[in-house]
Amino acid sequence: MSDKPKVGFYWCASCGGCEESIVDLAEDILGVLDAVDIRLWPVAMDFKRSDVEAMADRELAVTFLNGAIRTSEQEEMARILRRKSGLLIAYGSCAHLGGIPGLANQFPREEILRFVYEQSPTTENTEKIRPLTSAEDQGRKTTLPKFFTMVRSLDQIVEVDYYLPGCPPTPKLLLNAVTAILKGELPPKGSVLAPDTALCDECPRRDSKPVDLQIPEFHRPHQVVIDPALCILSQGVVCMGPATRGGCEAACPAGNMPCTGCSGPTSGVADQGAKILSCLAASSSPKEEDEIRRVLEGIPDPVGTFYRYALPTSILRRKRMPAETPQAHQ
Amino acid sequence: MKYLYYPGCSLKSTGRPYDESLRAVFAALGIELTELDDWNCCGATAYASIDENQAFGLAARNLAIAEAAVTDGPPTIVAPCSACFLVLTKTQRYFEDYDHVRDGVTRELAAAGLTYRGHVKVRHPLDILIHDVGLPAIAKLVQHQMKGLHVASYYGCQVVRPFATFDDPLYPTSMDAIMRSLGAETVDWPLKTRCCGGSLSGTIKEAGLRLNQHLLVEALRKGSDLVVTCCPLCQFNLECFQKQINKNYDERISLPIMYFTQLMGLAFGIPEKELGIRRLFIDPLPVIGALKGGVPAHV
Amino acid sequence: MSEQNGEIRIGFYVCHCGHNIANIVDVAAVARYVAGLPHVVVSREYKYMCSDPGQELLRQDIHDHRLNRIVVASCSPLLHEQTFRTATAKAGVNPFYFQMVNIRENVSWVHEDPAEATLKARDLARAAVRRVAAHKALQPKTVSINPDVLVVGGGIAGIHAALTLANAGKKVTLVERAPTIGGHMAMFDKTFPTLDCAACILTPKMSAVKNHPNITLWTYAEVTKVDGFVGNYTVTVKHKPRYVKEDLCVGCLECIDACVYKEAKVPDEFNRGLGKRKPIYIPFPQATPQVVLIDPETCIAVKSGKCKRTCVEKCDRLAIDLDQKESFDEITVGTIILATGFKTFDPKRVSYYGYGRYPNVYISLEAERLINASGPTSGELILRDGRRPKTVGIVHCVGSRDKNTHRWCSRTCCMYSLKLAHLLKEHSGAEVYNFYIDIRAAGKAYEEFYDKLLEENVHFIRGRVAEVTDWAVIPEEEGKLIIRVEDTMIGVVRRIPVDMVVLAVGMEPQSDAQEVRRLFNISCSTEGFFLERHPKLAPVDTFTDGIFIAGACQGPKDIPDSVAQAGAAAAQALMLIDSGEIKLEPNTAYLTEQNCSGCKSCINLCPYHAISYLDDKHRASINEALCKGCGTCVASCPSGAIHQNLFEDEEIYSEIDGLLAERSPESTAV
Amino acid sequence: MDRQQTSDSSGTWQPKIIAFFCNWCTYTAADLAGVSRMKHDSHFRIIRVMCSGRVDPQFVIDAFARGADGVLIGGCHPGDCHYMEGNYKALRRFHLLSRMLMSMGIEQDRFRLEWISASEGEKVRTVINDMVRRIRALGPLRLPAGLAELDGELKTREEEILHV
Amino acid sequence: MIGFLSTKHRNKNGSPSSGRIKKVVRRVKYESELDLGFGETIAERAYGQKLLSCIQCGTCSATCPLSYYMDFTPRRVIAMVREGFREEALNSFTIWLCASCYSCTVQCPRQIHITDVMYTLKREAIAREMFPRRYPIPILARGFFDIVHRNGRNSEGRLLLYLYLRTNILKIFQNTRLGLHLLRRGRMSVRQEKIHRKEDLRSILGAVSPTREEPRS
Repeated sequence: MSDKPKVGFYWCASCGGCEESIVDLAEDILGVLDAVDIRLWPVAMDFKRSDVEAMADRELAVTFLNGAIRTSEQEEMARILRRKSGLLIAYGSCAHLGGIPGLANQFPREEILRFVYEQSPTTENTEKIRPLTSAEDQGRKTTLPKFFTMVRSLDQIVEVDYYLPGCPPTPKLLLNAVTAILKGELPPKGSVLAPDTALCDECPRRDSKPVDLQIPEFHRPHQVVIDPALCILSQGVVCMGPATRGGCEAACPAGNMPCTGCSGPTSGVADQGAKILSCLAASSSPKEEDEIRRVLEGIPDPVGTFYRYALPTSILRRKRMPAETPQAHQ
Repeated sequence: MKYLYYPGCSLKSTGRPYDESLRAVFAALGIELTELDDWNCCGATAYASIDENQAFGLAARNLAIAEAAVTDGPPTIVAPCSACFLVLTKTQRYFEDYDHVRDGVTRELAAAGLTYRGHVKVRHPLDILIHDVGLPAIAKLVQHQMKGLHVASYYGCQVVRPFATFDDPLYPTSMDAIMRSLGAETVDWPLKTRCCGGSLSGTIKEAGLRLNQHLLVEALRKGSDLVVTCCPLCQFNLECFQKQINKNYDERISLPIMYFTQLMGLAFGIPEKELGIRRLFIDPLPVIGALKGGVPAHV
Repeated sequence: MSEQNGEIRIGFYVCHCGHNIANIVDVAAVARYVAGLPHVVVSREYKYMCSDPGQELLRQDIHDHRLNRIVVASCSPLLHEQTFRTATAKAGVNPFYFQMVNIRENVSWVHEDPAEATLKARDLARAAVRRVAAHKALQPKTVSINPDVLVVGGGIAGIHAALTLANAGKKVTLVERAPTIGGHMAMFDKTFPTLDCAACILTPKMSAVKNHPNITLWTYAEVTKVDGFVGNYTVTVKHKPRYVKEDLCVGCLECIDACVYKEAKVPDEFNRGLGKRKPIYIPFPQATPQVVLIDPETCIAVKSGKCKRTCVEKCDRLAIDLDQKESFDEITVGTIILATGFKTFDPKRVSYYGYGRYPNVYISLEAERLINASGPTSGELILRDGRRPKTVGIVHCVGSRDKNTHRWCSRTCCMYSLKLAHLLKEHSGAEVYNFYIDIRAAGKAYEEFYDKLLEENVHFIRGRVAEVTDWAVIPEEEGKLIIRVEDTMIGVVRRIPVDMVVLAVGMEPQSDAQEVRRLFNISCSTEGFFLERHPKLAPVDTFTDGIFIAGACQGPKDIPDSVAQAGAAAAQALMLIDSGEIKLEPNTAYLTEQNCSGCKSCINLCPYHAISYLDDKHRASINEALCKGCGTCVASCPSGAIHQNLFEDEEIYSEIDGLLAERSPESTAV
Repeated sequence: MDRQQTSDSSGTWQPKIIAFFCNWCTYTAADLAGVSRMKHDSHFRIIRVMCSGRVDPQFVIDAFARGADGVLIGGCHPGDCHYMEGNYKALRRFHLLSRMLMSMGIEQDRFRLEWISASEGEKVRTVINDMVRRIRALGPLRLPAGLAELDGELKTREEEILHV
Repeated sequence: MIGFLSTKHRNKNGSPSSGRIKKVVRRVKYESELDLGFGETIAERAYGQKLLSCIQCGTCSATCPLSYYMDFTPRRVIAMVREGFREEALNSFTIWLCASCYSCTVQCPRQIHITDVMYTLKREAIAREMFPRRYPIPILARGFFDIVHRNGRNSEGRLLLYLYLRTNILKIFQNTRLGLHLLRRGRMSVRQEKIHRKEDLRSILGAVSPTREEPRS
């Protein structure tokens, strides 16, 4: 048996992009593979839950877990892996902040199920059949994991040692993390393994941003042709850059798209959405009440825009739905 | 311009000339008046002395009907009779200002299957003419300039009080302005809004007649050829008791009292039949017709 | 909470404020409750915390219990925060380790239910206790005071303030909007109750201003811009064109005779339009400065250029300059005194008194001019229609004590009406009627003056006049003005025919008071007069340090009161100047550079340009000297890199949390 | 008992409103209301800030999340700001934030911005009474409680999970 | 005081102390005779407490076109109400002379709704039947009330008829000429104006809460 540190990769509610990002290490991955002993990677190899349960506590030196927690099965795996891992790393926006799946926190559980099983354009389900949550067949009982009412980030379930931000994290960040782990040069527990300054710091367009910026109108990316050289915000297009942690080398602005905030806030900010909202509203120019209303209508969906990745970890976490709380669990 | 029209009881009887002339003049100005469907008595002042809650309920029925009648924009009722104008305005105001009035009225209307949300504007013809139509538009229609005619505008009390929305509560000028735009000269007199005693002429005669006499005498003293008014009770009162006043107080008063809309109509060249001139006790045509450029008596 | 403070030991004190707080709030319960909160070492109640023993108690506890945080629950911080900070500092604890809880203005004075009030006091206390734990030690910022003073307004108040300061050796700039100083007082004939002539006592003071080496007098000028802060104001003043060179004109007035207008045609302002002047004129004989001016509206030369310009020819000092343009001056001062005065109520607003309709209805100021020897009629009481009145009615409270116009009592009308009654009777021997609601003669020798008037057999009819008309009912009333009033003493309505009506109009704020207020960044009361910092204890201070108010701009006042206030305002300014410097709240914003991403969002938000962008470092930088501490940039910084002393996020969060935190079970016992 | 379930002596639910008042206008007005003994509803708590421009949207959200039933911001009238334009920034933030809050299920009446000048003690009274009335009508917001209830869906005891 | 306030032996202009010397009367009012809550009740029923802020300036009396005929000027009535002289206030002619011209209301420097106060006093008096028998105004009001109640609209002709029948039959003959004039000119009809949906009125008036003008016991 090798004495290389044992590593696990696991996914919960995620799109698979994070798994891709590991492969994105390209040839560097070989170095990594030499250095570590991958013991768990469901997306690449076949593992059973029992295998994991069979592991000794903290047997895995590090587990990179991506994806948000949306079902009881994911919750359970998170808890098991916490127990089995020395370091548990929330990998990517979903595990870190709740991510895109977290936007589901704007809707009642029932509404989501109804849409998925009955109403979505690609669904043909006139009898409105829903999967049974448990079924008996020849005495054998099979059950489906419970579908939670609320999407949660990993650290809302178990203690997390480090966070790798990004949707997905850039190879560079991953590599830095792995090297740091191997060298044992880790920052204090709970840190986000990325710079603690906002995106603008590394944005190629930074210098084009005027110091006296006043935003007269807001546009959505598809409504305008974005000048590739100029600060995107200065063109009236909402860019989350100022309120989003850097480390991605401003990949999106570099690709002529506004930052959408996937790396979450810097350490000094509790609520990414609230801060960018505060900043943009203050920096817009209208003074007269109706004019203010009109200009700010240019941001039609504040929640979807400002909390695209961080709704479950924002201060409010989830839309208030008095009718449905307290929820009768299945 | 389109408005709902609330004539009120008086304009159906003693005030008929007001009703006729107002409709004629507004039509000439291209204003469309739709009589409020199945309107009921506003409750007037007497009613409030018996039971105010009922008075409000009664008046509010009209407001509710008006609100239901108009779908586009806030409904506007034109109420020419001073008493109606006051009572409807008061009901509207108190509905807004006092919870117990709002609740009471809402409950009472509900009993009749009616609802009122408080959106109706109650306005007086003078208000419409000054602010919506405008003096230039009025002047444009004038065919017979009322040159040299000395007119005393008498507003009475309840048009401008207590809710003076469109004019000064004690020294209003809107009617004077309209009269001047007909070419007439207006006399500046201090009694424009002093009570005519009309509400007492049937009850406490002495008091009523005195107030009446004071107005007529002062109007003449200031050199008026005739008095125009915008209140059916005032018109009736000032006109019908002149004989009695002459008898009781040894005066020799014979002063034409007409509705301001009648004089407007004559100036516009509307046939006097449509203006109810003949319904007046003291025929104003001689004094008007006598004037150069005035209306020939035969019209 | 910040560790470097070591162990946190909080002392809590709840004040009874006599009965003011203790009557509603169960102070004992509050003290008991707070004693159970984390870090609280001492929790006491005391009758008057602001008293010496109260402060001594604080000092003693700090010493005995090694307290390093203090919370006092009493009145508004706007009143006593300073007091307790000083006390805290005296005991050797940084004054900003103090937090105040307002349970008087915000609780006991506005709530009636003792249980609810106590609950609220408790919540507020808990919040303050949590907050103070997060406080940091700070050093107050001190700024030096520029000794020069600006006085705005050249009425009696402005004049007195300017002279007081100048005589104390301070440099004063007096700015007056009109072409001359003197204000309303210069229009008066005599002054109550002593009946000495206004001009005789005012004009010496006016020339003293003109000639004082320490006073720069700028008339026909207006303040257009005010920048800076206490001790260091920069003020821009606009000089309106007089079309006459002030330094050259000696006031010989020959130009006026030379004007192509042989007759004076223009209604003159000083005599309220009762007299006439020419386009080139001097407001009144004793005008200060003695300089003529040209009214561009009526001067043919200025308007059309087509004029023989006889005035220009006549002036051998070449003082007349028809092409004069407005000019600007910028001065720096440390303190500012506003004495912008009042406006008389316009009686056209109360149509029933017939002002403007009946020529013989006058307002009090017009009456003053009519009986003034230097007035348009040289003191002869001749009415607009040329008649001399045999009966005069003086109507009190016009535009005062009336919710339809102004609710307040103008304080001066009673007395000046009595004065006018006396003078009118004296001048014309007319019967004089006073129509009053109440006679307010509360002042030194005022009541005695009222007595004198009664003795002189002036009629005093208690009743508010309902209308003034020309409506004659009986022959005796023909051609007269009829005053309808209830003689409330007798209980009968009377019609009183008079030849002349004088409306005792009240005092209201200047029509541009709101703009002036914004210009100097102070507040107005509901009535629109300038708002003092405290109605009793700081009557001439404003909420903006270094700006003081005096005279009728603060509320209706007579001459003695205005002069007294002017003196007080001058003293306040002197206090600042002679102390040399002033401590400012250290509530400034600061930046933690390592968190700044250089996103520039904050730069443009600062109205004082205190934030700049360092191109080399690609970081923002805050100049704390320029920062006034509003905190707008703090709330905006999307990286949380900007913080505010005294209002740190952490401090406010702990306040919020403290207010909303679960209440301990024993609290429900209340 | 929920941390924000305030109840009065009679035990019925009472709203809790957090009021951020600017030092120069609204806080002074509140003092004036006190000096003039203008009695009004007690179910609000004032936090003094120098300017309405200092009110970080995070404070507002945090107050709701910690159990406030309503949040009121009080500042100087437009044009009167002691710091020239702080209140305009507050106004713009308010509009965007209240839209955000509404789509997060927090009713409009629970978040309010009012201009109250130093002299408008009376307005303090009317605004507060009105706001309390509206929020009483809406009932408790119960944000912390609601979230706590949702956590009921989680497994916390490990033996439920580990079949070992 | 009682004697002083009685409306007997009073000359037209209502000033009590004119004419021949009257027999001496003892005037005193004991607090126990007063209804001290009266002021607040009326204030509350007449829209707001403003009534209590009266400063007795007499503007209402002076502007009132009918004060000449009143036994007590409006100002004094307000003072009586404020101080609880209920009997005197309700017995006073003043409230019946008020023609609702609202001059007092718009000019009152304390913005007291004096006309509303007068209405309130009238209702109070009617509820207590505290007005002279056959006194026209309450009867006219009552008649008007009944007619409108029945038909939803008023007909002046019938109303006058109603009034004269109940007060002074002779007046009918005094005024017949006037009536005929009006008839001839089509300005009066004895035909009763009616509305169609009379049931509306019945339900509305039926739903009116027990009127707040019940005499206070």
